[in-house]
Amino acid sequence: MKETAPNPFINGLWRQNPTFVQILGMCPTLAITNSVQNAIAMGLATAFVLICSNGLIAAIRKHVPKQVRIATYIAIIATAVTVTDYLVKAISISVYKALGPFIPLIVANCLVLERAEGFAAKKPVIPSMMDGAGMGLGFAFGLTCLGTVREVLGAGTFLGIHLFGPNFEPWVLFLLPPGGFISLAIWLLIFASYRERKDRRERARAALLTIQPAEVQS
Amino acid sequence: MNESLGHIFVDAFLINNFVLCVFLGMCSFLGLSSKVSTAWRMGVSVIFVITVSAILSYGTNLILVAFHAEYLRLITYIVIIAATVQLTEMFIKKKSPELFRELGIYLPLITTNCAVLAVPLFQTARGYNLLQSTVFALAASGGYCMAMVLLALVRERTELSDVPSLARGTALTLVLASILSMAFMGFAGMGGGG
Amino acid sequence: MSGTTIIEVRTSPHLHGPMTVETIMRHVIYALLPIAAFFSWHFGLSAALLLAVTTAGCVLAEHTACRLSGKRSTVNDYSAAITGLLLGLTLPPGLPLWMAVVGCLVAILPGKLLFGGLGSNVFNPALVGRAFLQAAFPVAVTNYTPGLAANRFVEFIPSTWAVPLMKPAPLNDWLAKVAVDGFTGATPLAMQKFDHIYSELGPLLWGLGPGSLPGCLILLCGAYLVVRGMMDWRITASMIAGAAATGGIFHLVNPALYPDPVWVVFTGGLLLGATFMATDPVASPVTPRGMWIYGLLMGVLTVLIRNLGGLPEGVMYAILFGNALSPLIDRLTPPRPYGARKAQVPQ
Amino acid sequence: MTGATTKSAQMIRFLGFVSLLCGVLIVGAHITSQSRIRVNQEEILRESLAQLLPGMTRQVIYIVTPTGKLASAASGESGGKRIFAGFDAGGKFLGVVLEASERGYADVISAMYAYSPGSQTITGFSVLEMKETPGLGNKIGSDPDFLANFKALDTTHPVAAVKHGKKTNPWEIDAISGATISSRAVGRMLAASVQEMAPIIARHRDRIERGN
Amino acid sequence: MNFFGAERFFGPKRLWRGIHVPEHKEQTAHLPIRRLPFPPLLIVPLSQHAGKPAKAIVHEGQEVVRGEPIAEADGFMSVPMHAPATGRVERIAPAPSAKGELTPAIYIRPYPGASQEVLYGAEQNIDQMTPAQVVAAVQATGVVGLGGAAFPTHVKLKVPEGKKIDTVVVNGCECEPYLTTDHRVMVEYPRQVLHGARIAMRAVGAERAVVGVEDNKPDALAALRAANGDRPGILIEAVAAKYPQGAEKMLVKVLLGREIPAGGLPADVGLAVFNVATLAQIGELLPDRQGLIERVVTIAGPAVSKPGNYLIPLGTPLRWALEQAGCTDQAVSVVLGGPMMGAAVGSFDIPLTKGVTGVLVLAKGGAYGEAQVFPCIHCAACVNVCPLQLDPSHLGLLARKDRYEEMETVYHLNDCFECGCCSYVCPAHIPLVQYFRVAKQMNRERKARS
Amino acid sequence: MTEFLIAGGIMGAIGATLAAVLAFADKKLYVYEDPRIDEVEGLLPKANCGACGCAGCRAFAEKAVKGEIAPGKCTVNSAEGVAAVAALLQIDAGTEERRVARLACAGGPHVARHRALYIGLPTCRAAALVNGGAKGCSWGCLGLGDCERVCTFQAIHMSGHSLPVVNEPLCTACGDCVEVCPKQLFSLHAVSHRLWVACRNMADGAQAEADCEVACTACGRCAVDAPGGLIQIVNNLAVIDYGRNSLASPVPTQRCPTGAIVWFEKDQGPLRGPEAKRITRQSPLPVRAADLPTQRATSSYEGMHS
Ligand SMILES: Cc1cc2nc3c(=O)[nH]c(=O)nc-3n(C[C@H](O)[C@H](O)[C@H](O)COP(=O)(O)O)c2cc1C
Ligand SMILES: Cc1cc2nc3c(=O)[nH]c(=O)nc-3n(C[C@H](O)[C@H](O)[C@H](O)COP(=O)(O)O)c2cc1C
Ligand SMILES: Cc1cc2nc3c(=O)[nH]c(=O)nc-3n(C[C@H](O)[C@H](O)[C@H](O)COP(=O)(O)O)c2cc1C
Ligand SMILES: Cc1cc2nc3c(=O)[nH]c(=O)nc-3n(C[C@H](O)[C@H](O)[C@H](O)CO)c2cc1C
Ligand code: SF4
Ligand code: SF4
Ligand code: SF4
Ligand code: SF4
Ligand code: FES
Repeated sequence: MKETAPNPFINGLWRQNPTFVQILGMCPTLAITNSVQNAIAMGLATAFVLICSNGLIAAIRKHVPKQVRIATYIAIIATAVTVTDYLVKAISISVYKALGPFIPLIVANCLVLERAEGFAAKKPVIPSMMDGAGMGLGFAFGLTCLGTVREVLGAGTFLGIHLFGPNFEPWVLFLLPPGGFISLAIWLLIFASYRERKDRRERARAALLTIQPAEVQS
Repeated sequence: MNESLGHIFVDAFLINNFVLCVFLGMCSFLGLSSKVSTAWRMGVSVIFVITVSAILSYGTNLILVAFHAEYLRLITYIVIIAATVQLTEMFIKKKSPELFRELGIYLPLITTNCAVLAVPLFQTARGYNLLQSTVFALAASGGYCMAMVLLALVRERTELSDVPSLARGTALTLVLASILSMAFMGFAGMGGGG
Repeated sequence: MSGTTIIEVRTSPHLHGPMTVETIMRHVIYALLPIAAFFSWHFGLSAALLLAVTTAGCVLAEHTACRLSGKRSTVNDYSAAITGLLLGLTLPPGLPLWMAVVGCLVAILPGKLLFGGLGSNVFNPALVGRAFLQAAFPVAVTNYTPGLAANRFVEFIPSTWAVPLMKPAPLNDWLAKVAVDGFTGATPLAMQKFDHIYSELGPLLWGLGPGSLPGCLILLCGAYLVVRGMMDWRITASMIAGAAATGGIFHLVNPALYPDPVWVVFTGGLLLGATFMATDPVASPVTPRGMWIYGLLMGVLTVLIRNLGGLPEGVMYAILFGNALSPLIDRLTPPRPYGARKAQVPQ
Repeated sequence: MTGATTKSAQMIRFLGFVSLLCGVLIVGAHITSQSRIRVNQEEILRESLAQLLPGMTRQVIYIVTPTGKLASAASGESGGKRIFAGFDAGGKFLGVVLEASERGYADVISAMYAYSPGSQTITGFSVLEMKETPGLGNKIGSDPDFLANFKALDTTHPVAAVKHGKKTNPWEIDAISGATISSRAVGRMLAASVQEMAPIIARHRDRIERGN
Repeated sequence: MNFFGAERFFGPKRLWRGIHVPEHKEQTAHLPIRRLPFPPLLIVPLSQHAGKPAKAIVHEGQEVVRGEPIAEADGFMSVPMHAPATGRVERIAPAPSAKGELTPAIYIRPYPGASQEVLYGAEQNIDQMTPAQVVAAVQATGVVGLGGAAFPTHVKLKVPEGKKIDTVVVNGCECEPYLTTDHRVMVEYPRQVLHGARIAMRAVGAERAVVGVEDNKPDALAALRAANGDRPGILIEAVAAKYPQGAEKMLVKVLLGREIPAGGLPADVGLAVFNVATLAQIGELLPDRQGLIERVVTIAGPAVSKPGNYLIPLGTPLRWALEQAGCTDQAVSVVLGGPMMGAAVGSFDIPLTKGVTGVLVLAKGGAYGEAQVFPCIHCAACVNVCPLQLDPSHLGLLARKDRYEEMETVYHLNDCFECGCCSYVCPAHIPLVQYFRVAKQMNRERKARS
Repeated sequence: MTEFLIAGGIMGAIGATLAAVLAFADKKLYVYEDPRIDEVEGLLPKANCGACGCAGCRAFAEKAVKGEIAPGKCTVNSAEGVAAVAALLQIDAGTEERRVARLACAGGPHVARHRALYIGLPTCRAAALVNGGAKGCSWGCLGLGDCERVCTFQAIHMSGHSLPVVNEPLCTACGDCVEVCPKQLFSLHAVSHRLWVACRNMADGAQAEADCEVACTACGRCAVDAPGGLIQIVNNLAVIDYGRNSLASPVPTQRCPTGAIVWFEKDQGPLRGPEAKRITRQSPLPVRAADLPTQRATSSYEGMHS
């Protein structure tokens, strides 16, 4: 563990991306990404919750007794989620319908509690909110990536716009549960191959730098 | 709707399996399924927590309805779950330190397992009575446990082979999960028309 | 020679039996060829082309993927060709070729190579490919054209040549031209399930229904492999038995709704599945008792899905489910080692 | 920071206080958003009714009591099946809209349909909620050919879905090819709903058409 | 094909699992046993048996007479050595062994023209001896299991405390391909075999003996039956030829329907099992109080020009034996023992010892390890043939991933007796037995460490 | 307003009840666990290598907190890490001298002969079970890299001459390679043990030299050149008494004719003396043609053992 404190915002957005690196908050990631629009909405809703809950928890972090820590965090998160729930309902019923039962489930989204415990419980309010924003947007980014694959292949559209003309044969699978798994697998494979290539380059460079103890000279 | 108990069970256990068809409890499904023993223990803990909290939430919901305070559902459910989990954790820690050593790290994760929260929410939305709720909770959590164990079994098998380094880890797990989920599509429509 | 002989040391045994993976796989292909020939004869040019494309597609996919990842190509073990042939045999003959190619890629890449190649895959690759296609293009994959069409050797089914990524053109005109009167595009199973119309059983034994394969021929080809000791008959037998028994029970309960056991066994993909796909050694248990349980389970599941589920055919899902369970079955049915029983001292 | 050092009373006070705060916050959000949500919901309802009954500007909602009586929704009665009667700008009765649901391929399909008590035909159909397979079963909500079945679907005979291209009678629904199961579910749903509701509507036809 | 094992109900008693291997016995089965001349230098290792090595009782430069003890047993789990030829002890020094390590040995240079006659020994009357005395007398002969394991025979003759042995099982199966030593011993020395069996019965207090002979050796069966006449107590039974019928666990199961418990001994089910050659040596040596100084070794294989059964003095260097039997220039590999279980040697300077049943010279082609190795395809061929009903398939997969402990605790690795059936049938040519040997060794070492 | 009251009431009640239950449970079910265990574990490298002799890092943390093991026993941890653990527990770090794995063989196939061709599993363990591994020298490295495979820290790599080379900075002295090598060629040594005999061959000089060109021929020169009994010849092999390591210097390597004794110079690896044979051969020696006694060969017995 390197202790260089990275910018919490960038950290969540990329380095510790919740979807692709931490593999957290998988339920909405897989369930709400069969269209880009839903993915973005869900991502933003989660980001909103994260910012609120991180901020609130950071604010009271010094007063929380250890035994009721989790219960307190959960209560605060649940409040933020309920508020979000009403907010979404008030803004657009159709978006609310698409997100279905998954808005209440943001409460149980591992990502939110993980950030509460892992960051907001230890850091001041502003960085915590930054972290919430970074993680939330990183999450939204992940969802959008996934939603793109699924919508483009599964329906031939992007944000509802037809890409391939009316004769496109949609790959229904991508809108179904297996498609969610596969799309995420595709993204992870892409990132893994990118990382592998980078690693290989770095290792090659490191090999040049380290002094190899010479084999018994002949 | 007046669904029969058998139907509720088959539906939540197979057809709309929480994990493979509805995407609930994903994080632990992907994260804790590398060993069968772990998956099984997590599955059983979840069955326990879900069933207890489903019954408790059923009662709570009655109170909330009586006070016309339905908007407090979410927060009360989750707080109940968190408390159930924490009590379970303390209890196991006291009574069986070995089991705690095995389960310790997973127990807190149950709080943030969407499947656990989804059960009370769904049962309320569908208007199940107490018996239906209990069956539903058992079926949903049993389905979770089954999916966990199935995935763990196939993952353990892949451990004996030479998976390309590229796919090792979550990507392979996801591919396995997607094939399992395709296999579960065969159950779709069971109990439906036809 | 004598002065330079290099002595070799190996571990025992110093002899080896005649069987190799490559011969087994080659003979499986031999056993599949008559079925492929029948398929091509029955449905004509399009079917033959479909089989050629799936076989070549799988082999090429494996070869290319191995090469790209810098490994020795593993197509010489013939297993990719089997995957291709079986995938082709489970698809409707008029399937657009581009979809068939997608199926090959899925079967070989995530279905096989991602797990580490031959022997490592948990699920039957051909069925992974087929399940993917069925879920991605459910209409195209269940759209059967009539067999024995008069012009089948001179004309392709138009949907075969659909433009990649695009829908195949509707077949109505073509069907009107070739079809025997009253052709609905439904397989005998679908007609039975949705309309409770039973096709005559006789032609089905010889695979003359739409979307059917010749049951008797498949059994013969399977018997060849069993006799050569290249295939385990226990899975096939128990799967057929499981399906027949379950089908029988359903039939007894409601003969009007559920077909009799012979019909259950000889329609749809059950025999092909039981003979060639459930027996895929890689994805099936190795213990003797495990094989029985595995087969029975898949047979029962096939009929349950057929009779209770939303789909007319359940073999594919049953086998995939069986594949998922086979590690568990292996674990629960270890052979009893010699001497594990308590000593029985006769004194 | 070990367990014994924290006073129980402190814990209780703290959690109680936080919960109280949360409760208050939630109620605040609930109350402030409630009116807006209700407006939204009504808007949606009107839109979907207007879709089924083109030209509709005003609706009256009735509730069928368990005893088979008709009550106005305004009377506070709740729990029974709802009947929406639609009227155009000129106050002319356009027909009623009914809700129905049935188990489809994947899960329950719930839908609304427009029914004309005069001609005893179904004149429109729209899906409220379903989990049918996208691209297949979910065409029951969007496929123009399928929706064309409901221009004037005869209900004097039990409604039923038949395979695509096999429709011969006015009470038959031409199924979507590849989604026969979902189409049949729609058929069953309508048949059952009409069988239940048509007599009630017939009984109270005058009142409904008057709109009070 | 095993159709429900139906074949078990027909013909002679038969092993259910196991395999049919081409026998190749025709090369030597008809050839009478011939003596091999003394080599210029004999190397007698002090450890030719399972158990503690013997202790040399001669010194460098000492003259020894053929048959004279040259090393004494070091405790009960040990046997003495006797001089295989009359000559002079040249030195006592480490010598290469079949295992690859150097082990202490007595080098004896026979006098040129030394006689093959054994002049050493004294008569003793076995009928007067108590079982304990028989055991001691057998130990003094230095006889160990000649079936391959070289386990000291007198240890087996001593009935463990609290056990009772009702039957002596005589193992005349010789199921390994190529080998015909037991076959020739039965044909040429049936009297000694039976005599040895009676001595063994006396020692363990058994009422009966059963001789199991594979039905591919009708002449051996006939010879034994003729020699036995109708004297009661010894039963001579044919069993169907199948590998590894000769393994004692298989033999007692097929002959008597008893299963030796895992990790147990034949004595646990009231049995003692001896190889025919072992008993023949006891029957031959015991009355004259002589020591084991030679044994019959089959020298055969595709690359041997003068195959046969040779009576070789123990300690004969492999090189000498091969020179006498002659190798063709096809030879690439030399194996001590049968092709299924024997060990390849990397040096010709090793001596032939009490446990060597055969020397095979294999030619290029047809040998194991030539074809491409594929991954395990889970074909279950190995599971179907494993005579001990293990799961070699999973064992092999686990071994590949170094999961040795699991192999032992879950998959009964230690029951495997390395018969090689699984490797033989594996279409993927996976060296299963080799994996298992490594795994067993790793487990042993791990246990020793902790 | 009633809504606010109701909500506040319900939530406050629920919160207080739960807190009460938890508080009660906390009293009844509390199990004391030293919080420092977690903190120590957090400071450990989590390699779970077992080099410290404990079953994993958690076990080490438990022992460390109980004072049963010194923080420095974790050789994998960085110096700062060790210091941090020590500071946390307010005890002495108890660092011991770093140890590394040393290989007692230098006979790659370019200098050491094989007497036969081994065909089988490409692991040293498996090869060693087949007639000792087909190498001429039965003590020598089989070169199939079991040690490279087991080293969790990638501290070993097989050189071009199929000999393992230890990358000392990476080696944590976990001992895995020591356990796996079938020829027991690895041992863990303090880095200050710089004089090293890279050979185990116990055959007499001539045989040793015939088997391997860099074998210790037991000529005894190093023993003579080393002060105070530092080196002795035991069983045809030079043996260093590390109890007298303070006497060690590169001197004993100077006259070694085969270069079997070497001096580890920091960052330069093992160095041979100037008298050591220069071996320029890169390719493997041919497997010694097996003089398999064929039919035509006359007795080749004479002189089999010199
Ligand atoms: C992945 C998948 C999804 C399906 N979804 C639906 C569906 O939503 N609605 C439906 O009626 N049938 C669905 N089916 C069932 C088949 O398409 C079924 O064969 C079809 O309904 C029969 O209609 P047909 O006779 O017009 O082909 C689905 C099948 C698959 C494989
Ligand atoms: C460690 C060990 C101990 C044995 N102890 C006895 C014994 O006490 N009594 C006995 O009759 N046989 C004993 N045996 C002999 C075995 O039963 C068996 O006959 C011998 O190992 C040779 O069998 P094999 O050639 O099938 O491997 C022992 C064998 C081993 C390996
Ligand atoms: C796989 C296997 C095959 C064996 N085959 C024979 C055989 O053919 N003949 C034989 O006498 N012993 C054979 N043995 C050894 C016997 O198990 C048993 O050790 C022997 O008969 C005991 O007699 P002994 O101690 O006198 O040698 C075999 C052992 C094994 C493990
Ligand atoms: C009897 C037998 C049946 C087989 N069945 C299949 C099959 O159904 N699908 C398939 O992809 N490969 C099949 N194979 C080929 C091979 O085992 C398969 O490609 C492996 O799963 C690849 O690892 C079969 C091979 C044999 C010997
Ligand atoms: S596992 Fe052992 S006992 Fe079984 S067949 Fe293989 S070598 Fe023989
Ligand atoms: S015989 Fe070989 S390929 Fe077949 S299961 Fe056994 S180890 Fe695997
Ligand atoms: S040092 Fe040992 S383990 Fe390493 S390659 Fe040499 S023989 Fe193998
Ligand atoms: S395996 Fe050997 S080289 Fe690698 S770290 Fe452990 S002791 Fe060092
Ligand atoms: S988001 Fe559902 S379990 Fe993590």
